[in-house]
Amino acid sequence: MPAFEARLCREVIDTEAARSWLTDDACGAIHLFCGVVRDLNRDRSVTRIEYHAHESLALRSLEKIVEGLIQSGAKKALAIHRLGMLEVGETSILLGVSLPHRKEGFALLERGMREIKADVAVWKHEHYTDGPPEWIEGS
Amino acid sequence: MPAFEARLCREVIDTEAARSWLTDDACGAIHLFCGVVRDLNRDRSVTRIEYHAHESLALRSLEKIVEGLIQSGAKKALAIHRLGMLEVGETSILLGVSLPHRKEGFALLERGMREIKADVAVWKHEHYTDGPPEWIEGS
Amino acid sequence: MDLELLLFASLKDDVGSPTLRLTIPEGSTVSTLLQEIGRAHPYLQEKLAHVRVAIGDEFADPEAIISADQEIALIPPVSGG
Amino acid sequence: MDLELLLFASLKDDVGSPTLRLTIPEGSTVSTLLQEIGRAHPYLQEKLAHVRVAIGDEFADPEAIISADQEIALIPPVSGG
Repeated sequence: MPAFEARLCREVIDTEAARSWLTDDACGAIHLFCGVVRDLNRDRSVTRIEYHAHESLALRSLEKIVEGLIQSGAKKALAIHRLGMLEVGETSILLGVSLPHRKEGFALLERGMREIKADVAVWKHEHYTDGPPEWIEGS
Repeated sequence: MPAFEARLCREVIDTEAARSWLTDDACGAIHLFCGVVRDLNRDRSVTRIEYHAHESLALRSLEKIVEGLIQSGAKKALAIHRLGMLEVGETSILLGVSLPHRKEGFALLERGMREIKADVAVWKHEHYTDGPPEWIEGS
Repeated sequence: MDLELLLFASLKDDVGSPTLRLTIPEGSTVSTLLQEIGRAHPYLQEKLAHVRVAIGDEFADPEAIISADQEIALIPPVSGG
Repeated sequence: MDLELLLFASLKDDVGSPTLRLTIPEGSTVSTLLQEIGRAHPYLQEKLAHVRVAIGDEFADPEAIISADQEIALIPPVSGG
């Protein structure tokens, strides 16, 4: 039974819970990608990032993207985008798919992340060690 | 500081613990692949799989593979292969890498899994709903 | 008709408010809306070239007709993920 | 020299033991070893075509010289992951 789910959340994203949601007796492959806040962007030292969204629009886009992954062969697909203030090292986006075999999964995750970066109405407000926070637009 | 680790284990593989091991302040991308026992193989209904290894040889191969991923650009790389009896839905292999950016990670994981399937001295002893267990050799 | 547009990211900071009020002719399209915003607020003009319009929870085509009872948002290039 | 080879997977079942004892000439190579096993145990011949030899924790080249104090294993096509 193909199944997909998209979520926006304000709590820490649990990788094991996501893997568990993706489990399917017919699937031998579970692929997970975590986008993580890092301490450097465009040569500036980042302390934390606040993620803002147009929530209904972002959620709808995220749903379409995971549904598209199902239509392209994933048995299950899950996307969770975190909002609010995140520290360095925390997961901002988790995208996962499960399939009978691993082969197609790598490209599906890559495509899903490209679509998320292009179309999901979320913006980073980056905080730095030096100077005031800035909006990041485009990636 | 690039870092890699290879493990053989007999306990359930915790995806969140693996993600946590892979965390690096300079990395914005964590890629994880879980190979999972599925309920069907070569048209036969599988109940569980016992994984056997030439342990020192398998561990050495696994180490070389994750070290190779570091040499190709991963900042951290982790491979855990489980041994012993596994139920349907359980992770038999976890491979993970972290990198500053996600782009190269998909291909690195794909290559690492191909190398694991080719060179790590582990064999499946598959148990079925009908008939005695069989060794799987080659994949 | 009178609209109250939702603003995000730097647009919200530029305008100094999470919304922007604007009056446009009945039956205007999305592309007309963007032109009207640029005319009313010339300092936004440069950014508007890269802004998409969302109606409700969908991105809208430039030819889509605006109606006043919809939630309309200006979407600068996104940076999530 | 006398060897005790480690066996895995179906080879272990075929032989009915986790090890196989064999005597080969001093200075034999890995490929000679495989030939000698086939000669001593013809029923293994077909499988040996797909078997790799490991010495210690490394796969060995066909020209590598065998010595009796090493751990030598016969590795059928693997199926882990």
